Amino acid sequence: MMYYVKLGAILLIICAIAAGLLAYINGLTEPIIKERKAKEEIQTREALIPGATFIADKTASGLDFFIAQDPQTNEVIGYTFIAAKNGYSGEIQTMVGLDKEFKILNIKVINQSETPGLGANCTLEGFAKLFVGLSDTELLVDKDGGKIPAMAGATITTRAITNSIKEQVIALKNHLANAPQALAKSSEEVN
Amino acid sequence: MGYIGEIFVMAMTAIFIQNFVLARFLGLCPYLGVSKKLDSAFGMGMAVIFVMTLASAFAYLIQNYLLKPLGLDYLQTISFILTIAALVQFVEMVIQKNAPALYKSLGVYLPLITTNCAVLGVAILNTKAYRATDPTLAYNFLDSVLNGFFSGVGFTVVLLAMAGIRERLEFAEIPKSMKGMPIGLILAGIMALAFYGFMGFKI
Amino acid sequence: MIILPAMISILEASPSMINTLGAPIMVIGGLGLLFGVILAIASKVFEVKVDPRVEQISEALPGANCGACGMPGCAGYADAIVHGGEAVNKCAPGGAALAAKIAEIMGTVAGSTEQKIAVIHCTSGGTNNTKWKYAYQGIETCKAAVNIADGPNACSWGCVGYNDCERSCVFGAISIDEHGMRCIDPDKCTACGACVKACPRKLIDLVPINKTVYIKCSSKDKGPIAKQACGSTHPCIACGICAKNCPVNAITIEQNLAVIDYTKCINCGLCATKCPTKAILDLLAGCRKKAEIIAENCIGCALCAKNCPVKAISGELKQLHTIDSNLCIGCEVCVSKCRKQAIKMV
Amino acid sequence: MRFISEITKGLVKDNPIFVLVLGMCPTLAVSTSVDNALGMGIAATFVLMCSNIIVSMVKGITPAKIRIPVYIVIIASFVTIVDMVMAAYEPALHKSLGLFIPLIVVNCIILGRAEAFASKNNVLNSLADAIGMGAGFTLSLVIVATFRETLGAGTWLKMSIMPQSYDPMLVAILAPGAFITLGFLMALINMLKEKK
Repeated sequence: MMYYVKLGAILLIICAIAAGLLAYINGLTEPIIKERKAKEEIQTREALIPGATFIADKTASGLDFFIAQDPQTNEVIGYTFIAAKNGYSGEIQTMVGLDKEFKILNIKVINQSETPGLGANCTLEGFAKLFVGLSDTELLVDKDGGKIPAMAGATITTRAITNSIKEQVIALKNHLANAPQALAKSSEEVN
Repeated sequence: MGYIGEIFVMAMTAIFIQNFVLARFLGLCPYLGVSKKLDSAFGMGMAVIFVMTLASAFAYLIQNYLLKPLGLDYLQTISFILTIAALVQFVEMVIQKNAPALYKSLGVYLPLITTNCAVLGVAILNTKAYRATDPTLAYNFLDSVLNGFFSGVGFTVVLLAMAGIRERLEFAEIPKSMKGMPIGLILAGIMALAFYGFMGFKI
Repeated sequence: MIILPAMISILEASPSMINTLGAPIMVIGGLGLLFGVILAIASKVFEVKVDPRVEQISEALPGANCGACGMPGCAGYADAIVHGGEAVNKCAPGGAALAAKIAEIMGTVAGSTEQKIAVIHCTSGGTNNTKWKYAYQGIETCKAAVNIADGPNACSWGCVGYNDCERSCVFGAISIDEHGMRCIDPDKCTACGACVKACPRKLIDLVPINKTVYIKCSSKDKGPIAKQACGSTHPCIACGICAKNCPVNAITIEQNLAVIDYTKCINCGLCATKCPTKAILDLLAGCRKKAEIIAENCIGCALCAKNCPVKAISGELKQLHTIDSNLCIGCEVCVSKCRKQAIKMV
Repeated sequence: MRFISEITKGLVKDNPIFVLVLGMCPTLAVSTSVDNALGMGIAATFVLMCSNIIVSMVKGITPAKIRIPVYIVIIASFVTIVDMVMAAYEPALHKSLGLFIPLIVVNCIILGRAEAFASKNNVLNSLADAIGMGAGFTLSLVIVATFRETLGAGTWLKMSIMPQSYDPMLVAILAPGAFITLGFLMALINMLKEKK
């Protein structure tokens, strides 16, 4: 009987210590990581549409996006949101900046775990430039009849990013098309 | 397409299209290490199928009934690895008792199933995978177990193919310095290229 | 020691910290306990009854799995000793020292083992001392070469020279000299018998290490054919002179080939001096010492005179005996027979 | 003296990739470019050193029947701690290494060395072995990465060294290329060993 208890106890102690340590360090580091991630998000948003103030908003389908306004004239100059989809080996989150006519100003992949050297090349600006100036209709990989040339050896990653952006742009367009008055209302109270 | 169709799609994907060894390139250490002889390869294959199936099952239970409700997602890796390690230790005892010869020929590669990327890979991918037929539905318990099983079968199919070829390679005329592992690696490279053929399939 | 600081810091930390720590510790700790108990039960259910002596012995064995003991590898031999009651001295590479060690583990008396080494009974097979029937271009192994038209060399009993023996030797005791001949290093050779099995023409056998006279030919052809086929001009032509001259009749001629019976051979090297074709190799040729009787110890029992193969010792009973040095061939038989250690080699 | 011989042993004689054939998954995944290889090598060496030390400290009390779960819990917790700490306090380093940290958990070398070496030797030798193995791993990773990057992308450490007319051989970047590069490198090493 002692043999079972001894084995169970040793494994319990070691796992408990490990879990305790992990939780303790997680407790310390989690807030820092969250706060740093938020700061990073704001920075990337500024980078996408420079010189704009952002107002948070939410589409009917639950996608939260930001309306970029010119600080002086309060006039809408664009939108930004985060599109996410499963790529080759995990979820890829891309932040997208659109102008008023829903043409892509710029994109930035903020979170991905694709294979280094192949899929992971989507974080380079060379890849982001491919998307600039495209409207949602052209947003397809060249193999599927669109304008985006698939990255060498990483078609799945390219297709995942492109489709994720396309879906969100269409969702945003529909939301803003049938809820123009919501746009006006939200801009006062948040400022 | 009904559930049978879903299983068929999952099987084909796991064995051919997204084969864990030759498409995702996970689980290569035992793949190269054990594929010298057919019988030890078969033994390893069975052990990996057993561990992968049970690991997927345990991983699903832990993820959905322990980690998610308590919001402890950062413990995912350690809890999955702990279950896999316990499973491998269990398999090691079973093999040592019932098949000592196989236990000898597997050697260090049996404990290495624990760090076998394929086993942990399938456990983690199951938590993020969506059904092929309608992507909105996430994997339920049965899907995860089946996917684990088929991934194990995929691993074994490729391992046996490799072991079969490498056994014949022993008698081929190979320059002295190429014998053994180097020729095995080049063979694995060519098989990987062949498996790229499956990559583009859409079922 | 890690727990203490962690505990202290938890107590200071805010209560919210405690429940954020509590949950993971319980979850992972619980999993650990669960698996610990399951594995403990499993280890009891799948208990493999291993006799501790088997592990001790297999650790003592050299682990070369050479199979000289006739068992499938060292683990098999260890198992056979403990369960099958196998003799403890069958491990040739380990030799007497290992046999004693195993005996001590097993608590039995170890039989003595005669240390042996491998000897190649052929003087040709090198690059410049082999007559070739045809130029062989095929798989570079003796086993393959001998299958094609009875081997590329003229003598169908001789060495083909593709070094299967050297490749099979686990202990690296066989090396190839500049003429392509194989030489065996007696210190490294553990008489495991791998080369004996590897040689397709069976040219190698195991000879006790203290015997230094070897017949360096295995040709079973008649004299003239052997002489004509042999590339090294040292064939055994079965003339029988060595058999006649051997003081202890240790040599017999079988199928046109002289064979030494090493249980009788007294290492005197006479046969090597008499052999017309120099087919017999004597490692101690020319450096053998002569026997000499020590006056004060000799009691005249004449035992040495009776056993001397060449009758080089003379003297009356109970009188001091003398050895005729030019008759004496230095075989040291008298030295081993004399109970009073009255004879020494000079 | 044993300390140094342990280190040099890991570098050439028992090189984890070319001789022991361990740690294949990260090798193929990461050796597409030299800076990835370096990143992975350093991260893996650090985790290997810590885990070898702890494993050899704990080896006394771990019963044989649960040695794998115990070692793997130690390794996994180390990896997660390193990941969290780096994510919080070293965002820049984490951005480049972040991807490799989860890969380290499934790196066969670490459990391989813990199981084969650290559980049988004292702390000092285990540390030496870890340093040797880590260095050997990083060295061979960089060698493989050099071949793959120059052939596959025409660059070395992101500096383009191939003439403009060279269009990169994509297969070298893909995993089959890694297999074949590794195979030829191993053959080369066997040949060198033969010559000595």
